[in-house]
Amino acid sequence: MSDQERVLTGSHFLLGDHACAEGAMAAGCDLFAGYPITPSTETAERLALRMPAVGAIFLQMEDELASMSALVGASLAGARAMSATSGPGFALMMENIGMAAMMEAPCVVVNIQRGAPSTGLPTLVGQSDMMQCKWGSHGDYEIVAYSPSSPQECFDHVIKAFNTADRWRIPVFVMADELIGHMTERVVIPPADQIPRVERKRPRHKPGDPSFLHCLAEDEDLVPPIVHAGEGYRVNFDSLTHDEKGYPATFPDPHDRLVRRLVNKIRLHTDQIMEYEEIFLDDAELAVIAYGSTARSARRAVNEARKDGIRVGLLRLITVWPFPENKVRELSKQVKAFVVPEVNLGQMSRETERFTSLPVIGVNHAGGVMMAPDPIFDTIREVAKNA
Amino acid sequence: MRHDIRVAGFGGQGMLLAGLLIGKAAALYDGKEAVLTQSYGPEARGGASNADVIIDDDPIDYPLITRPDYFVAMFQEAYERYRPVMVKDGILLIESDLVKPWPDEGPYRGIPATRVAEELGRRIVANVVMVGFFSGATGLISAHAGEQAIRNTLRPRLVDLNLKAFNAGYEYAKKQEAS
Amino acid sequence: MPEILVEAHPIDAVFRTDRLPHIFCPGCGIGPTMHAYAQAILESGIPKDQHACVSGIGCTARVPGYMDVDSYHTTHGRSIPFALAIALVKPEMEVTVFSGDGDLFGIGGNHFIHAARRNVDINVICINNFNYGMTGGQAGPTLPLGAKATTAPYGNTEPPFNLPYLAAACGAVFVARWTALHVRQLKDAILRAMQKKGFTFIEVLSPCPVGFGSPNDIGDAIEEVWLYRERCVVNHDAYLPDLEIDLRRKDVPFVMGNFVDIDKAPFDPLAMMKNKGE
Amino acid sequence: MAGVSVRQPLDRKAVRIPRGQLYIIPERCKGCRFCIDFCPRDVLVETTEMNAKGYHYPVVAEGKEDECIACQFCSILCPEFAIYTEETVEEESVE
Repeated sequence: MSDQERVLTGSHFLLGDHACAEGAMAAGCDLFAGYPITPSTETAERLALRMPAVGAIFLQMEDELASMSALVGASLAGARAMSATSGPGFALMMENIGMAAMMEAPCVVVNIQRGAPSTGLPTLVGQSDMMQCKWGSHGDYEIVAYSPSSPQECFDHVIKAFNTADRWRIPVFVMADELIGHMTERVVIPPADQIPRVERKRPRHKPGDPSFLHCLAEDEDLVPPIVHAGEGYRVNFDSLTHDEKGYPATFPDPHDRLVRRLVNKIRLHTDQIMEYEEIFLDDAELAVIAYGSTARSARRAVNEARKDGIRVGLLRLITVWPFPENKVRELSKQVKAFVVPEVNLGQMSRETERFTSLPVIGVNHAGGVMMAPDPIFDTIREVAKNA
Repeated sequence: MRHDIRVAGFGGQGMLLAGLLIGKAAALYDGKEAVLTQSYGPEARGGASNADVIIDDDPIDYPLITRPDYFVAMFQEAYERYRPVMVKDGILLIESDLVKPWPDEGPYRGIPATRVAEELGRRIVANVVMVGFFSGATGLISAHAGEQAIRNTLRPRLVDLNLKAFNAGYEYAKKQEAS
Repeated sequence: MPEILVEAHPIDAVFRTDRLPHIFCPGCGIGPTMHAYAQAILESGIPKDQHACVSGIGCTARVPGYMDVDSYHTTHGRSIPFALAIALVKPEMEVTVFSGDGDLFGIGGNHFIHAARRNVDINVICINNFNYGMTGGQAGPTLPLGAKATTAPYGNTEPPFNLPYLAAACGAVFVARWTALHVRQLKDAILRAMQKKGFTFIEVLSPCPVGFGSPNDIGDAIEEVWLYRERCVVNHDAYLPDLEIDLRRKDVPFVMGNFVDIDKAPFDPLAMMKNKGE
Repeated sequence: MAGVSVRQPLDRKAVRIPRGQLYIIPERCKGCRFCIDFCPRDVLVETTEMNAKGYHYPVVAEGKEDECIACQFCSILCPEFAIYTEETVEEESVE
């Protein structure tokens, strides 16, 4: 294996954390800024080795506050920028995740979730940052989060994350978990020219054009073109509420206009962003919704239940955010109940409840061990019996 | 068909590498599916360390092992800890100098992997000797795949030694069968 | 010749004039420092397009919004890692952090010490007005012992930071302190900082009539500036631990100067790769 | 803003005395008095006029019309960028 190449085309037997790193490499990540934290450290270690060899910048920052700030700075200077962390570090990043949303700075954060709250279970699995991911920073804003169920998806989702971030000018998260981060499986890396790449929308105006308003979204997608440092536009990026020119405008009307656009550019385009996998849902009377490592156990439980003649299907989330609310509404007309297993005490199950009046039965564990198939299977059988 | 393999030793014995070579051989060179997970204590050396590998012809959903079908024990404590959870009629492989099976133990196979490694000049390759032994004794990974995994995992200057270690373990298994 | 009344200023060329007048209080020291920075930009010979100005939050942090360069008004305390990233991604750019004492040394202190340690190629201009001005005059990490603030109504009991000493200890290659009255020396120091590779730091003692002058019975900005004028001495070779500012001890001067000017390789994350080839 | 430049013969004993023309932007002034207090030649005083915000901006004091030497200290010190000087050159012969 040559470490000198950006894209290690071929089949590999890769750790999930390393697959995240290779996804970043393949996506053309220019700058990584992070702070070592279990169980995400192997991503940083791999990039520390890989990035300098191709002339990209690897930074071990003093903390996650700095890491996230550096991501926004790098992004607005034109770089594809990423960090990797786990719950405690993710919490520290929240402040500047808000800044990334406000300045519309595309960037990617991988969160290898561990047991929480607080220092919690550093080396053991958790899925309890799902709501922090969506609502962690202050204010209304929208993000996109992917949830890989395998090292292959760690690789694939990081690439998707960069493209989604650049397409919509938002921070995008890859919400893996310790189990996926620390498991090793085959990862197939395609040839470099087959790695999908979405370029950022760039201004049509030349530098110095006084009619250019760099925070004005002229297109239907509500995404303004991005200008990078040093290109001669000499514009202001502000964490304060700002007007279309980028100037501070701390008044109710411009605030509503800006925040509504930041939210709507995602909410109105969820169909283009959202991804999920449907397994045995066609004739299902019962739907399991699962993501990350838990989706693997859910798949086994569903297979076992099918063998027992239970008509159960699996909606496996690829994007946890945006949540497939329309799919849940649609399934609500078909199934009798939802079963939502997750390694937390009920996060996405509550989100499911928002879009259905049917029973939503959580299968929960606070963390430290992967959700086993048995409790999911038992719940499926129980619910099927009563339904 | 799914095969759950647990390779257990103490930290520093290279159990993770052993698991990685088995999984990589299966996933990349034998055309099968394989998953490797690991667990270890907080100490870097000396604590219990095991690598769990699943090899299957079909994609693997649940990646954890609760009851191994194949159990490789590299020292006594690992044997005593995990032997009880091995499935009935599971296949047991031991480091025969370091593990003394219980009197009621059924059939098993052993190799003095550390001593074999020492004879090759480096006790550190005992893990790879065991991988070779595993390949020879179980046939779950082919010798060719094991060798490929070694070539594509280890640093070039270590490849020859490790290939020797693998082959020593593999041949030991084959001779054992013949005798 | 009598004065001529006009509507524009030559230095406007470096400002976003559509945003003037700025929001700073009458007599605030940020204005003169901004002017010195603008003048240094003009004299640097580096085109405006290649300057970036980054700030955190606070009064001083509003400066980038008025500068006609690429500007970034970031979150409280986090300007330095933001600037660091721009400087690394666009090494041809002259990146200056322009922020206040509370932002840079209270909430952002950790980033300052690490950027200085790394010798990142950025300039940090700190307006030190001894308090959190924008939020209404609370005690900051540079408030002199005994001085009053809204959160130190009986007088500050905490020893303040000696910023030049701190910056030098962390490894800055250029360290200076001037006041908002020493505008020429200040401009020269900023220009010097722009010419240097590596982490440079300039502290600017600045009047804050509302947050600091008033509670400490100094009076208006003009009186505070007179205080600097009377107490300041210039000593480029000063012993850095002696640079503490104590308002109560009239026998202890406020020492100004360009205290550190050394050369060290600036931070380059790819340095080891480049050395490999040699 | 360039001043008038006059070529001087080499053989002539003359020194150039810079003279300054003051420019003031009344609406920017916030009345801090920095320019007045710190003008090295004490050229400026507050006007009795008020700008829109009620501040008395600086003007050249009576009798000081020839005192400004265009040192530009007021210009760089003014927190509001409300004042500047330009150099005009006059010649004075010196014995």
